[in-house]
Amino acid sequence: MTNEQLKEKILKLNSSAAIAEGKTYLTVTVPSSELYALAKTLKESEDTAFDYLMCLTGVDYATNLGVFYHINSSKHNHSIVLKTTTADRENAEVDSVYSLWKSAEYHEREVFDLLGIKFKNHPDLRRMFLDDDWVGHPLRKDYVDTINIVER
Amino acid sequence: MVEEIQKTIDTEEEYTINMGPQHPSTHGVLRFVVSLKGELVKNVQPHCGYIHRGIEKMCEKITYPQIIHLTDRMDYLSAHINNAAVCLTVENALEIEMPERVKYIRTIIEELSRIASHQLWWCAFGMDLGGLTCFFYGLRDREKILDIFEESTGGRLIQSYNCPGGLMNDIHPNFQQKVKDFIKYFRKVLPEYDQLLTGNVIFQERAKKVGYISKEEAINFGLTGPSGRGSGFACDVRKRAPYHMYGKVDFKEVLYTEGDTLARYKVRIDEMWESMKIIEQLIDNIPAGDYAVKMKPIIKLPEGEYFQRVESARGEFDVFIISDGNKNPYRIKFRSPNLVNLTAINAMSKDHKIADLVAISGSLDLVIPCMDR
Amino acid sequence: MNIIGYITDIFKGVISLLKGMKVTGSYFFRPWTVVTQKYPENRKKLEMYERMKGEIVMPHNAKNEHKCTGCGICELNCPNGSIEIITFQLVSEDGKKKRAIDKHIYRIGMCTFCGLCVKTCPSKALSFAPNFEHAVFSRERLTKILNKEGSVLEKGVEG
Amino acid sequence: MIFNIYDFTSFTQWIDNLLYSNLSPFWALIVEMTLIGLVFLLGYALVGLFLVYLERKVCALMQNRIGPNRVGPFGLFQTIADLIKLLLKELISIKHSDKLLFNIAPFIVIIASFLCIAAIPFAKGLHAMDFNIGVFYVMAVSSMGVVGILIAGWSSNNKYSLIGAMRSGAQIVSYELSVGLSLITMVVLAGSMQFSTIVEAQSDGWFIFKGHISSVIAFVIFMIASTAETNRGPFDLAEAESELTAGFHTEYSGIKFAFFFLAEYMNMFIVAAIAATVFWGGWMPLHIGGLEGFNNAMDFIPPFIWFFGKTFVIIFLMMWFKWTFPRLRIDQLLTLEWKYLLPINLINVLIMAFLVLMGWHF
Repeated sequence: MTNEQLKEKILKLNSSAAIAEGKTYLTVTVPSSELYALAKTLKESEDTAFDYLMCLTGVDYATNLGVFYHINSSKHNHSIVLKTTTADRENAEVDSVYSLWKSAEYHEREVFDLLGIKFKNHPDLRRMFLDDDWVGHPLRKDYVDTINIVER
Repeated sequence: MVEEIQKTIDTEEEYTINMGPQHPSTHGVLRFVVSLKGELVKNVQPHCGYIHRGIEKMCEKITYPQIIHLTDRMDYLSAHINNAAVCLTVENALEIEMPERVKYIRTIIEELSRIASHQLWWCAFGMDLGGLTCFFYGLRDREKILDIFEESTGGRLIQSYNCPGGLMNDIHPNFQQKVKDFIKYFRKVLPEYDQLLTGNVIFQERAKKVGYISKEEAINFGLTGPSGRGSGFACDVRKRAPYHMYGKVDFKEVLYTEGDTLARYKVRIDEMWESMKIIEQLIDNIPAGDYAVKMKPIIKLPEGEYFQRVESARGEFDVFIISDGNKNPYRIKFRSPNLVNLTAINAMSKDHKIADLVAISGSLDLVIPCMDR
Repeated sequence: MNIIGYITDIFKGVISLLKGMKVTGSYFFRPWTVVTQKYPENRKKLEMYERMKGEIVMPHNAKNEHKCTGCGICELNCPNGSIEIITFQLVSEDGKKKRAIDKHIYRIGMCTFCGLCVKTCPSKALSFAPNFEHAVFSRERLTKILNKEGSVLEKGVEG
Repeated sequence: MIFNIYDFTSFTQWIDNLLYSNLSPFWALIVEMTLIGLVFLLGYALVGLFLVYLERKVCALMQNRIGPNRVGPFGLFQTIADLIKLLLKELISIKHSDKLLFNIAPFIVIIASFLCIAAIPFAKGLHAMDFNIGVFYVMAVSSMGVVGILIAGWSSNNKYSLIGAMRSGAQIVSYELSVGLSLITMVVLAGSMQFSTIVEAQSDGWFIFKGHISSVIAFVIFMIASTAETNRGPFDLAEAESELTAGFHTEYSGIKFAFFFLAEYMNMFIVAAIAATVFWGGWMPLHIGGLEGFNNAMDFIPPFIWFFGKTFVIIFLMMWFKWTFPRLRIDQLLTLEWKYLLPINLINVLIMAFLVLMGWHF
């Protein structure tokens, strides 16, 4: 499907989605509560068939936290970007897409580890790279470490 | 932590062992907490982060040309490909068209690093299975590629040859001849690899039907690169989203459908042949021209999100840059193929022997610094 | 079990094993194919590639002059802070004030050989040298001062 | 026969008479045993060290390397330097290990291999003990080594060691069978279990030629099974450094590790010596029935050169296996034994018995 067709299709599925044309991919912004449902339909419907999660990225936008999902269809070879944000920085929570794409398991653990976004229904959400007793989430913009991070 | 895990999985029959962080077959500091029942693997829990350096955090503080020396140190066995990914992202964001010469040289060196990486994988895989001699043959031939790199780029393992806007310097005048000599040599030596390991009945028995993963599962787990193509998942980014010269050269996407360790092995061996084919098509036709375009002294990406996929030696390597218009990225994410490939190891090695776990983790070709970043 | 299959299996297996032994055996009986070198002994004969990134040096000409103007671009571009430049004000004969380097400090222990300092230097004052034997017994010796004692800026290089 | 010029019987007899004429029988026996023990201990250490050097050099050449070349000419003294290093190393004791068993395990392994040498004929008359059940003795004693390995793995309090030891146990118990059966095939041909008789019987042609295809099969099976029994080559599952770090000797250091190491190489030597004796005629020169001139010429080469020459050729073969093949998995190892080697072996014994019965051998 081309980007235009995808745009139409997504607007039909979720009218509240904000769609921005990126350089190559469409970026679909949806509220975190609706993301899972949209992802599920996108994966399961025959003409989109987004069965391959390329990349899952967590971002700290200073005021809110965001998660990007780069998904691709191995059958049709079209890609799309899903984006969601949560304003709650203390208890940020997004639905896990592990049940759709198993490759999300480590991606989500990594995001939880470094950005502190919790994923609901993740089977094994614990720290990925850092120690279990580490305090804070290093990729957040307000993370301070006076010993190891040298500001220039 | 170990005690905790042990308590949850140690039943009367199962027991846990730690494979790693220091273990001969994890090629670095990866730790598997393996619960075994006799010799049968029941559960594998990988623990990463022993060389987590926080490259993504570091990148937020430095400029785009400086990122190159950090991506070098992620997947150090195919460092050039990672660099090219970052450079491509920056160049596409700035909408700069690279000169043909740069594209040619980048493609050739990328394929050379792919061969070098697969060679090292081959010898390490042979060593994992106990064939120590493979290790030296692989390294011997890899040395020839490293020599070519050293002559042109100045670095052997870590070249830092790419930079946003082209290459650091032009190729050495001997480059073309040396590459041609290497290909001639390697076409003669590669069949020896097959005689020594591929055809060997012990190896075949060790690799066949070990670590099976179906195509659907492979896609679901996001297995890319040779590991995914061994299951029949046509995930070669060089074909699916061509970059550099890959859209214009003729090569085959190697696909096997068996989905076992042997298939993943064969994909890599065949990919070496395909890489040589690509290089041969390009090496004689490198067009004259600049080796770099003039860039501004301080590179600032316009505000926005930029995503670039490349095919690294181990799978799909993605760079995702979110820019706020400054000279350094607001957020940069590297999608490491190794980390995603590792996801599947538990499903693959279930109910196999502990020796098979070694073979399976070897066949996924994990590079730990890339995984941990 | 198929008896013929059983026997052919054995023969095929043995032949595949012999093929492997042929490869290793052929190398065993050809000692001239040895590729390793005796390193410290062949030090004199070692030829390094001219572009090899061994260390960063500041080439000086015969009159003990270098090209570094002390602009500090390399210091800015270095991702690890391994370069530090200490400058002072030099008053030339006609009374103009000019910046000149006192010390170009290079910490090879922190250097990652990314080549950005060499690439961005406007007066091409730095270059790579193919020396690779950097092992020393104390960390202090990894800090090097690149400009030689008493060296001055080459004529014609503008800062 | 000319090869009697190299007969050591009179020499050993002379020493024996000398001792018995000057000392009381009890003391003479003690002195004799001590002498033989010392000679063997020295030979054991020397052969072991040389084998380590040889292995490193052989594998280096196969792998396009130079191999040891720093200590002494061609690195000949490298292993001696290694031995000194191992002697000086700290003996690490492990918490929660079974101290007694942990300490005696390396000795059991090394004693088992040491005992085997007693039965090997190095040349005519150069024989510590000419048992009339020599073959049986060697098989019985050599299988004792596995006890040491099992004890080492158990007492180390390390799961890797335990897995290694268990693998080793399973492996040796099953491959013992093939070693035994392939030797029995040759015993059927020789009609004796005494090593001296077996060697003498090969004076007109080695058994590997005499027994047609049947003895060739027995030889191949013996090579495979004995490589497995010495925990070497493609069958080094007990150590399996890429899976179990170092298997049963993970926790050993210093001289205790050296014992395991030395025992492994000596086991290889013993197995090769037995193969050389039983299949290739031991110290017996190459004789072809009927060609008197050729046989006489061959006799001028001293028998111990024949013996060591044959042994080292077989050792080279075993090294060649080790440095070419990948390692088997435990279930494949057992499959190979029980599904391939054992049935073939049993049929082979029958064929050999039939051949001997019909008198079709040479």
